[in-house]
Amino acid sequence: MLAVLIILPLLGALTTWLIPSDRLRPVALSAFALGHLGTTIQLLICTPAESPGGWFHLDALGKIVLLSTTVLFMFCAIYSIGYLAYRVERSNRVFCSSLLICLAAASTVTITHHLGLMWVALETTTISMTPLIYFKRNARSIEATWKYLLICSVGVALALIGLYFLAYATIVAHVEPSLLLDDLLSDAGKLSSGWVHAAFVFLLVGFGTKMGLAPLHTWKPDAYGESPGMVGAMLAGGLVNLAFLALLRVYQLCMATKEIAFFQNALVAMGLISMIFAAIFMARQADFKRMLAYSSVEHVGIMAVALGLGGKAVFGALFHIMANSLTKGVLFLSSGNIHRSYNSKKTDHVRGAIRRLPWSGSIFLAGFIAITGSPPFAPFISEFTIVSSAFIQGRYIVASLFLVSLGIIFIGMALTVLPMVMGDPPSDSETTLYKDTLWTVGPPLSLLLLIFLLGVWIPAPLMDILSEGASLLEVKQ
Amino acid sequence: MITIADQLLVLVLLINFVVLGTSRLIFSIRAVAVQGVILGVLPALIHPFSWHLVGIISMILVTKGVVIPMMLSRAMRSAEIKREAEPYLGYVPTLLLGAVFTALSFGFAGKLPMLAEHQNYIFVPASMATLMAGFLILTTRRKAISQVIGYLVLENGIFIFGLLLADAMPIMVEAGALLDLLVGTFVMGIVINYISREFASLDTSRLTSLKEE
Amino acid sequence: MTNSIIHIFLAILMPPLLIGVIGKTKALFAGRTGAPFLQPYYDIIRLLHKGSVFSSTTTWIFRAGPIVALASTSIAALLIPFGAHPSPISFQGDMILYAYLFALGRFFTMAAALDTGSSFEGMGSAREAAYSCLAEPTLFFALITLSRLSGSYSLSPMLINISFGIWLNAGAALLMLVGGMFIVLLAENCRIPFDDPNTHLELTMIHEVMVLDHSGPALGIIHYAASLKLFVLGAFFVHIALPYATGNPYLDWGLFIISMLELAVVIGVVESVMARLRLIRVPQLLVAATILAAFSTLLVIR
Amino acid sequence: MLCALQGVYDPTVVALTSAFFIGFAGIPGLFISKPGFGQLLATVITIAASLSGFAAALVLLFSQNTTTFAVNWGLPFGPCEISIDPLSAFFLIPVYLVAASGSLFALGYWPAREHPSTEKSLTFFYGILAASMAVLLTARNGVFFLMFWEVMAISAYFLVVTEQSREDVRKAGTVYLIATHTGSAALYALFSLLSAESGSLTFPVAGSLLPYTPAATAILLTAFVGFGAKAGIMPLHTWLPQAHANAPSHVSAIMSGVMLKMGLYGIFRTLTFFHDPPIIWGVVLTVAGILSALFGILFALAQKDLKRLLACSSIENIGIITTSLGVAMLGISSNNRTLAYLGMAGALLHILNHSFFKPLLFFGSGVIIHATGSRDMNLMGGLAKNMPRAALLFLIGSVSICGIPPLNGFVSEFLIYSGFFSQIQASTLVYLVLLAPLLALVGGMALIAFTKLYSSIFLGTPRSYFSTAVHEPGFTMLLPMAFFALLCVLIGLLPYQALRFVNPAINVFMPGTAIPFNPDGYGDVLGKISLTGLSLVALAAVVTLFWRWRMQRAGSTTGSTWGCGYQRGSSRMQYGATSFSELPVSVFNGIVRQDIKRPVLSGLFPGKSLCSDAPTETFLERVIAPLFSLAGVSFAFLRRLQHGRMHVYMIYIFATLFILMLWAH
Repeated sequence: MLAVLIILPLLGALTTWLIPSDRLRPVALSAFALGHLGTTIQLLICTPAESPGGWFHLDALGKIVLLSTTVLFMFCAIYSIGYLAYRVERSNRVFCSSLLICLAAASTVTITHHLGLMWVALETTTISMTPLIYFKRNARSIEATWKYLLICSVGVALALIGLYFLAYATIVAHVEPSLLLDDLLSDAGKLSSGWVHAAFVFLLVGFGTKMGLAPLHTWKPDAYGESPGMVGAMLAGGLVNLAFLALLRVYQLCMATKEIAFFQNALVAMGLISMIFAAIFMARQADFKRMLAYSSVEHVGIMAVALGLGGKAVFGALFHIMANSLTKGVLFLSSGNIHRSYNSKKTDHVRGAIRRLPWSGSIFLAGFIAITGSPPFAPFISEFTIVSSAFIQGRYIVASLFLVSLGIIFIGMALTVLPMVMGDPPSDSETTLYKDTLWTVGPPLSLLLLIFLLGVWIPAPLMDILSEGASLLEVKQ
Repeated sequence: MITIADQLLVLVLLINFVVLGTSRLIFSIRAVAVQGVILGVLPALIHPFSWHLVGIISMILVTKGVVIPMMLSRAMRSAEIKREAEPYLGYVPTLLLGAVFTALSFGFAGKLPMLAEHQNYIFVPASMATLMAGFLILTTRRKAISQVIGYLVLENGIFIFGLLLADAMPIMVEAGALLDLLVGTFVMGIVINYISREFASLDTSRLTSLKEE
Repeated sequence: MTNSIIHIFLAILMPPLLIGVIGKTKALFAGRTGAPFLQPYYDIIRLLHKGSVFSSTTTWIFRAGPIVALASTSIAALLIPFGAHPSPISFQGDMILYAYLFALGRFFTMAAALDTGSSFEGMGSAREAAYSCLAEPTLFFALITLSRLSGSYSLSPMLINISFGIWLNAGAALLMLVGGMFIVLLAENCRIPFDDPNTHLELTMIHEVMVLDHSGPALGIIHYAASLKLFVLGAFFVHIALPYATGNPYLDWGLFIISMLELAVVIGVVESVMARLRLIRVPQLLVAATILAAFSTLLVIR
Repeated sequence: MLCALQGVYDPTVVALTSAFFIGFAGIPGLFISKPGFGQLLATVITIAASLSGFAAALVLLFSQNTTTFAVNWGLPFGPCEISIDPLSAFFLIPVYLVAASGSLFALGYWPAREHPSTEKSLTFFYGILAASMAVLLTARNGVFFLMFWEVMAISAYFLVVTEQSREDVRKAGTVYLIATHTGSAALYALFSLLSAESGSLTFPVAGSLLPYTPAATAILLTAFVGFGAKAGIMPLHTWLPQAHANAPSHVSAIMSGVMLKMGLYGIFRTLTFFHDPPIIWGVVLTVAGILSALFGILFALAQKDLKRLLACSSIENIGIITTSLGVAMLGISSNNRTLAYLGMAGALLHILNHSFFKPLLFFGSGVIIHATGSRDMNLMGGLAKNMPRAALLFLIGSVSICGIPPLNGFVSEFLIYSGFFSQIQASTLVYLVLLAPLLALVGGMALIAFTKLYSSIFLGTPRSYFSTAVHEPGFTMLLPMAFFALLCVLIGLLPYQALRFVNPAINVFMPGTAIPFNPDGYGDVLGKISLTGLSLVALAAVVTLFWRWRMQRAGSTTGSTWGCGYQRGSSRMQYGATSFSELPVSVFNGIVRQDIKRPVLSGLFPGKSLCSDAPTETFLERVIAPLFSLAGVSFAFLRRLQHGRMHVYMIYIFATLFILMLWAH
């Protein structure tokens, strides 16, 4: 059953590659996305046992990431029907196929317990996203693609050497050499601390680069800024979570080796640095897609801080995976619409979006309110959990820095977003073909409703999964 | 056999310095190709024979020895460049840094506990030193091609370490990892060609329009 | 009851007399015979019999000005004790009402002046606003000092409490208070050196310029209210400065009347020997008064 | 009728249901395309729901026992408790009253026919704002509270930017949103700290927390910043004048009359959690309060925009309330029940008063803006002739807000003064009395500010052409004003009755005895105030009759204002708003300024030239703006880290690797 999660998108990739019509392909993409979502839900309801050999196991952490990825993917796919209708000038064959390959790889990351395989799948997602970033085929997008590819590749390569260190540590410790998570967890106590430490550092830097923790985030603004809105959504809401899942696995290992304190502190430090960086870069941002990229840096920072804090904050981190990816979907999809309508992503040109695009503009504004942690949206729940946990643990400095950077980020983002959406559109702005339609507005709107719903009510089954995930990451003294 | 492997690793280290010290791109490309071929042969020396192994080795030899060098030289020709004109850091300092990093690598490896049978060989330091050499090339060179070369060297460093792990890594995963790295390099080659078409140059200092004002 | 009736009787009848005494004093200083003491009464009665002229720009606010000014001052007159006799209405905190009643009158007087749309009257009310605002804290410092000395915060006990004994104990404080309060008394009643009730040179006036457009009965009411205000504030001042008391109720009434007349004479003397201050000096003098009063407060509460 | 209601329904449920209806009153309108009907429907629903909610609030205010509902919601923050104790019920009163009257006012002020593009969102968010305030008062769980707090803050933002086509409106909205969100960040910390102290996010039981711990200080500090920013206590007030000035007037009314009070409610509520508050808390509140009052009124004095003046005066009034609360805390700390009672009663009654006269004045400003289309007082004048009824109602508001007898503002200030003076015999607390002259100064300046406001708008002759065509507003606009004016007069004349509404809320602060401090002693005093107030009215009537009689005898004529001999006087020569306050403002030069740009005239026949003036916002311009530009410069410097050169990005990665390696070993 788990295999379906991988095979179905691969099949989809093949199908979309074979479909000749540009118009039909996004529909097929959506169909496969729906199928994937259905399979996921089916798997969440009755989860299969661990596969023989322990290579595949859908545990609670995987479920959270899988669910948020597939939901976001589904809405992005539906959005692509409307979006690609505006980009008829070029074939979307590679676009659709790459997306589905990426989905297959992403599913693999979430269900595997073999760290090596996880790494392979993660690198596959990196590579499969490359053509998507280059979708616009201009000088800027090639530059972004180049930076994305090289920096992420180097980062992920460092993660690979981290994994090698880990594997070597098992050899040195004379236990069964393995990169299976469960084996490592059970043997963790015996591993040599020197190698393990080195491994953790390399893994943190490697996956941190992929995730975009500052100062390893440098590819993010370029890649998010130059790729189409829905690709940005997938990058910020999907790929980031996969890297975070990888970090969660490392975290599990750290707990088992009792070397958690260093890793936690490093996470808190890098998380806070990311938030502060994001705060600095978001103020007076002239390009709203780059602003969203920095917002993504901020939110991976939040997740890192939460994970580093431990305790109840871990629950917040897990919920934030979901909240962040869905909210990023809202923001990137609606910003994509605004971009299409104004044919510019400069905040100087985009004015009065609510007047010009009542739906997209309002959704974008609501998304901004949501992402900055205002109730009644889901990110509020996670962010508040994290802050309160920090205070309860008595880590006042961390909590204050956290709040201060949230405050600066809000100011910076408000000063960028509010002029964009409020007021009257400039009279001299370019007229474009774009109009809000059900296909382009429906997906972000649905995502918005979803984060609203999660902001006021977390369904019991989801709550169970989250609590189970949090218990997996509970530091036992 | 493993002793021969050790000798070959010394060669790999020397190639690092060659790449660090040369300004002619075509020379670097060939040097890295040679490095790739040497590394491709190494598994045969330390692992027992299997058909998987043959497959992997031939894959490595074909991609690292032939495909990637060809792609890079084509990009080089189409962009009409021959040498790395003005690196961010001169060749002599780069070489010196390379030497320092190599020394550090030996120090780093000495600090970590080794398996007894690996104790006398230079796998770990060679891996680290190659990694660092790759890093140096990535950070000091201006041309996109040089950066790909840097990435290749970095990847070779990782590969050396992977040789120690024959038992831990299932061959499938090992192959998958390798494939990914190769595909990555391959895609980079494609992107390089796009860059040279778009900018008529492979100078990455041109690729700085995406920044904060 | 008798005392209350005398109190109301005095409050109604006596105020214009003070104006008359001041006028007479000033005349004597100037070497003139001067108008009779009762001249202000004649003036008011004459004005009440005159017809009125209303500016076409004004509204009912213009007419409400004199009425409210008179009504609020009259109520204030019921709150203040005269001489050694408690006031008809007295309760804890009545001095706050006392202070704020003047504010009520001021609000309407200023509004009435501004209602005419004349730039001169606007100027007058702007000045009135600024100066009376600066005078406000002085009054409150005085109230604090008195209330600390007497232990009560109602006007009647706190003012009747002042005696020569207290002067002996807290002489410095009371002296400063007298100084400060005298300045406020002059400022609030628009006397020299703050204002000159006799000139009609608009640029230098405050109160007089505000009532330029009132005529007939309205002007009569205003004059009467102004004299009542002098009387009421004067009674407050007289309590501090001249705390005579005999114990005999009728003698005390007499003493009170004499003290008030003394005050009128003093004001007349001051007006005769001093010149009007330049307008920009006025705030400085008022702040000086506040500082005096504040010092006296600090002396008694430390 | 109230009792019957109590028998059948639980009043808490009624209050919440009313809030629900108010919140969704604007929704039908979103789907009704015919302009006006949706607005009318929303008004009807709001008024009906407000009346029932008001009744429920009254029942709850006077009921002895409080019902608590524990709702099991789907969020991981413990059970969500909802209850309305007398303190909440007290704050609910203005919520419902102002919501209903504002909604009625909007019918005339912002009719759908004239504002088709903005009316719908305005009506919708207005309902949301009112409802969220009602709900947050019932919250007993930190997160539930925060949620509605944010809903309130954000809906207020959308109300402020109703006229978003205008640049200054957008700017005001942005500043507001930033300020409120910064405050919310402090509240995140507050509720986190509270939950760390008490173990759950449910509000701690009154008097259950220890005050002498560092955590308690942090709690109070965050509460002060978070709630103080909403209430507009100095120096957290910067958003307030612009936001209130630029919102539609009925929105300003509910923001100023009610929303600011939510900040105060937060401070009140936080204080109930502690027993034995230390002296320093009272001192801090008192000092912050009196400074707010002084600077607030000083800023008000310098304004020429009528709504900004009103907004600054809100800062002043909030300052007075905070001072009084500080006095009450000092009373509680020193176990002085009289002081505590007087401070608390003064604070709460002033809250009630301010939520009556401030909406009245903002409604009035709405009437003025509706009629003239401007907010600049320097351009107005003479409106009283064209709209006598509105002028009368506005006058009542102006007199009330100055704290002048016989209206309601005086009563609360009287209680506060009584608090100061009640400690005249004490040894340390006597220094409290030094606040009296300061408050008197505040009162004096308020008098100038509101004389200026009232006179320059309603009196004299029109200074600009548009003021001549104005007319009396319709009854939908006059009725709400008249309602609040009536309340002001009633409280002013019958203060003892007003105090009965305040006493139950004071109970919350002084638990232990059922009726803590029977204000019998003050019943007498307040009775005397009633007496003097009534006799003042009677005396004024007598004088009026007397004058009438004299005038009938002597006759009267009409002429023009005496121009002191000058024949060509124009309405522009009148003392305007700026010139009226020039002298008092110049006394405080440095703290606040009216920057007057005078033209330089030369030659015998100088040509046309312009004289302009603008009040300066000292704090915003001297502190906040430089801070922001400093941050901007330093951020711009740091932003160079993202320079686009990839080889340096690589160095970042390896540097991180090295640093972490060094840290790890």
